[in-house]
Amino acid sequence: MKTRIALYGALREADPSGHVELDVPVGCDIAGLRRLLIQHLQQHTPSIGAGLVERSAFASAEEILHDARSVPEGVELAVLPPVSGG
Amino acid sequence: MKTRIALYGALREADPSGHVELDVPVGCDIAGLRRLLIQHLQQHTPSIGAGLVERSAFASAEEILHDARSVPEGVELAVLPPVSGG
Amino acid sequence: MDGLHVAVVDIREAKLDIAAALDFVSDPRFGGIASFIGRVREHNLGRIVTGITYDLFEPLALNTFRAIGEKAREKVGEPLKLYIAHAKGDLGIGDPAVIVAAGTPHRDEAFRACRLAIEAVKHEAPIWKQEHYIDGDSAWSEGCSLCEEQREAERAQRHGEADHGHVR
Amino acid sequence: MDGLHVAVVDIREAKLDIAAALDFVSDPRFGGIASFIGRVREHNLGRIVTGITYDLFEPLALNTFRAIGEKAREKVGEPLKLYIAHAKGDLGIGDPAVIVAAGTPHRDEAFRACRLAIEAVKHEAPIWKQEHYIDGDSAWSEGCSLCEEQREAERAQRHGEADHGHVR
Repeated sequence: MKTRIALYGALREADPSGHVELDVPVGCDIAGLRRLLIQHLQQHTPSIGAGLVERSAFASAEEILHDARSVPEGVELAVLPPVSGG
Repeated sequence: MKTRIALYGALREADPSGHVELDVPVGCDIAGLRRLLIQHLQQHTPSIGAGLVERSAFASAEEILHDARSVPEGVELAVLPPVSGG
Repeated sequence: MDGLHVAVVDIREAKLDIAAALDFVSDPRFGGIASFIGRVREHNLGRIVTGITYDLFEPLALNTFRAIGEKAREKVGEPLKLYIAHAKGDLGIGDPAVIVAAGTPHRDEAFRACRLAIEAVKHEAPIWKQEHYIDGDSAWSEGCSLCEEQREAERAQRHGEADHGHVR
Repeated sequence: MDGLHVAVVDIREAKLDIAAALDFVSDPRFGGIASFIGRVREHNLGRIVTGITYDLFEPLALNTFRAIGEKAREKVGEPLKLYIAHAKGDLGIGDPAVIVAAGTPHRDEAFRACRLAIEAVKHEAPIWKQEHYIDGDSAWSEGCSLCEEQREAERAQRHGEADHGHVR
């Protein structure tokens, strides 16, 4: 399935559109999604290191999704680099 | 010497004028002044207990005067009951 | 001390002004501004309060506020701007009685300076509060002695109570 | 939660409003109001800053602010009013980036709620800061990971540093 991931903070530089779209196998968990995003960026935006994605969280509009969670179907997700508000 | 003492807080009730004037022997210290004030109030305003004066501090406009200090000459002092600002 | 503003404000002339306090402690170097406003509330110790009269020994209160500023600078370091103002006279419910604001580069120093200053205003400045109750009665609040011999004992007791409070 | 106001404010539409925050947390029951304003400052880590762009994932930021409100109520108890607002977009030096205000009957609870809330906003909310420097360069700030596996390690390290800081 296609999963759309909105980009924030330093990860916005991965795509000027503000999001990427990944092909995600059914049943894939967030840890798998993280690996897919790292591969995608290695191909398309090698300037963004894997370390940044490893320190980033995935989230829906409601909550952070931890590594063991399944990627929800038909929901736009967001990838959140380390935060620095205030 | 005559020493004028301004009254604050609950001690204002000791005299509607807002101050008392005591006859203080030369060389008297603040501890002595405290005893004189307690005597004065026992005569003039017995409703104010000695305990309140014992918990009160004496001060000039610049600083608190502790018990061992001499009563300064020609300076109006203030007697400060326990404070409750803010 | 530069960067320190202290005031006693007669309620008949003006109200305490939080916007002025925040302006005073602002600075391009500062990322953190912590402030505290103490207001007259409608209950105390189970009684309905209709107002509070604040009595101050003004020259010593201002001297005390300045000394608090010096102590805050010693504890949190430079740069720091600090504003301390206390109202005087007859206040109604909701009226601000005291304002403290502190500006510093980072937030931890601002919080520490603000807290230290309000605690010292409450425990060390010559200020007295007379509460007026709905039944027409009035009472001067019990407070902290400024008499050195009494203070140590009272301070020890106060800290003891605070500790118990935290453990609950 | 009643008594909680959370907002993300686009700088193109409005500035953060401290007066509105203080109004919101005021209440006849409350004697203490503690507030914090975080402002853009002109230096960071030795570089001259000309402005900051704040990026937020808004729906989750608002959810996080609400969760912070619940946590504050759990920690300091009732009654409490809490206001949390963060700016979004391109801010200049001195512009307020975040405002937190807490109102409670007594001052200790107000300070604790305010401090707890600003720490949580800084460490837990999906907000990113891009600093712009006088030489034309820009950089996204290093921050706190929201990824659970990373967080524990980073939090332990942060606390270690804070402890050292206090000992100095």
